[in-house]
Amino acid sequence: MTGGMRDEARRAIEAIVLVSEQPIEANLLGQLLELSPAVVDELCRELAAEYEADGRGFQLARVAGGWRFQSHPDQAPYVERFVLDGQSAKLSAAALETLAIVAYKQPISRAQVAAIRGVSVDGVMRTLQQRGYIAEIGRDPGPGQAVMFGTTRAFLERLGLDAIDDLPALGDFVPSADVVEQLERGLRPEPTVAERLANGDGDHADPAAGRGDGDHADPGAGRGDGE
Amino acid sequence: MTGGMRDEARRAIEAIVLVSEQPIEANLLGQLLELSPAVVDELCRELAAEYEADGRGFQLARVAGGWRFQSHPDQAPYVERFVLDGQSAKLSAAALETLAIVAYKQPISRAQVAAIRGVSVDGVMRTLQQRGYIAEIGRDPGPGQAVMFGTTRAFLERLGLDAIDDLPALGDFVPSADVVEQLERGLRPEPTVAERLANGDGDHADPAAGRGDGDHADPGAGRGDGE
Amino acid sequence: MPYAVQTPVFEGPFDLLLHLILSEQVDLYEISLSRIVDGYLAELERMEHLDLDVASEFLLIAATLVELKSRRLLPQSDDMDLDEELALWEERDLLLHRLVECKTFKEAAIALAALAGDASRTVGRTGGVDERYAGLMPDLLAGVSPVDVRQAYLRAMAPKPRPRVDLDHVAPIRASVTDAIAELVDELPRVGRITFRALTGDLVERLAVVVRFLAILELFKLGMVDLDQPRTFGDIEIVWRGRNRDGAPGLDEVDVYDG
Repeated sequence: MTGGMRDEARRAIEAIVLVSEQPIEANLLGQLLELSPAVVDELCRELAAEYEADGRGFQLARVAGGWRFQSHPDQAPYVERFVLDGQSAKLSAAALETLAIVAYKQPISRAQVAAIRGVSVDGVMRTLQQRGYIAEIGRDPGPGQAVMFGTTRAFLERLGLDAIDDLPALGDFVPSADVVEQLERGLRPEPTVAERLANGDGDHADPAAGRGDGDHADPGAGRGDGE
Repeated sequence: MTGGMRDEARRAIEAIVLVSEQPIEANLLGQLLELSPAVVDELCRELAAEYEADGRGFQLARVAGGWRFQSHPDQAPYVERFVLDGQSAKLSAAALETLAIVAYKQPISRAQVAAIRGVSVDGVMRTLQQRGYIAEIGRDPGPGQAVMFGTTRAFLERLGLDAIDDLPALGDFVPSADVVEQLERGLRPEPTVAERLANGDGDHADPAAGRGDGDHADPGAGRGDGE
Repeated sequence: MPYAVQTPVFEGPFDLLLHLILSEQVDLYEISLSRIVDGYLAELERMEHLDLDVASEFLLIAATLVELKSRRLLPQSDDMDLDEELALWEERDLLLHRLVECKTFKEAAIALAALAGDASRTVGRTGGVDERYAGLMPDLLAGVSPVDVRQAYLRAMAPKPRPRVDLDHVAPIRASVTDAIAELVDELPRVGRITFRALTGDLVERLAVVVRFLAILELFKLGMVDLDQPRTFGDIEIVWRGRNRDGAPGLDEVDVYDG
């Protein structure tokens, strides 16, 4: 590819991406310009670096599987002033948790999401669907034929991700051993080691053991004391 | 105005104009940036000259009293190719449903359409508007002052209709060549009494009629009549 | 409504449990199931006071917790059914697993929020082509007839299939502690003294037993019943102390008897 052809292709990319209403795939750009997607991606990266070096107020970025022009994050204060309708309302904690479950576990049914969250998720799922972040992507082949949900392009755009694989690994969020131990201990239905030692020693002065005894005698007492 | 402030203002202009869907007036830009319109115009002309000198595939142009980004005229062949090939040349089922709702329920707001469809319709409505099939035809007099949409002349012309009242009435359905074609494609229009009678008289060897019979049991069949 | 301001609203039973177990800044060895169960039940009670529709999800987990706690109160019991014991352990492990999973997704949600926050600092261009190219736009309505539009409209207006909710994880009944208290206030004055076992003998649902248990604790706290456990780990006897049988107080007035 000569330098002239390269310049020509870069200009064409700039023109097409500018008029595209959504991120445009390297594949499609390649077809229009008779170039391989790999070359298109390379040229786009070049352009993106150039805009950054020139200190432009916009970026060429790869989002949801395609290239798009977008305002530079630095300029958010000005752009927010201009884009009045706050285009993307904040997501509630419940919505984010539900979205995280769908994103990492897709395809997943509504009942499966509810089981993980421990509460009914009908309302939240409906809202997320209305906002276009999740969609029905099929049916469970099993007997119930439950509707299965997955995330959408709009979800990727909302998070500024190129592809769902770009999400941080779920393993990063598994609680540490300390936390798991703490949880385990909180649900341990037998005397803790400390208590057992205390009881074994017959150390009646131990307040923990004392409290335990109180509980034994009267299930209501512990509660009453706490009030 | 220092060089630093100038750079800052230029970047902000680039960001705001990029995300604007309409040409944006120097006045408004001036308000957002706390600059005089004259300075804004000067900075925009500077930027435009720079893009031209750098051989960019886009321009910053003054149109209809405002500034906007547009593809460079010499990139027209690529943009044309993109417009012709790049976009799907058929309305999706979802887009057609949205268009139909606007056609039968106009004037109607975006939120009302979304409520009927049960999903966000912003993208679809924008496409329909850009294609000239629907347009803003007023504002809801109520508190929200929502923008109300209706179909356009172009929509009527494309469908070969003189007036919106010429759309088929929802209650009385006249079978046409299209219906047979649809039956063959597996779509299931709801047959009316007239059709049912016709089928009853009719040719039992006709697979379309046979499929029509199946529909009779469908409680949905009467739905159209109720509208 | 001082409650509403002071305390967070919990999204669900796991949310609440995670909060109770993880927010206590105590030495690991001091975490006790009893305290957590007490905290959980206190929160349930608060929700009832706030007149929130306390979902059966909360009560189901309460059932498991109370059962775990009651097991703790028993020594290595000989009379306990081994199957029952194993089932309880399984339930506990399942609960632990679900807490870990819930916590994982809570953390993931925080990461998603951060990503969304970063992404919201940029706005993508949607300006499209300029009017020069408008004529080139393919006619998307080619081949679409007015009848197709009618069909599309009917399709759009057709009632959507109601989302079928899988209720496996939800109890079929919505037992309320308030209702149980009302029943007991009606029943106890008549019998005077009764064992908890007898009081719950006719209940099949474990959840219903738990709800009754909670109700008894509530009445005890209010001084309307005495609890007596003659033999350690023996049956709990409930003795009605309410003064006026006929004027069985409404729950609103219950506080008057306090102290």
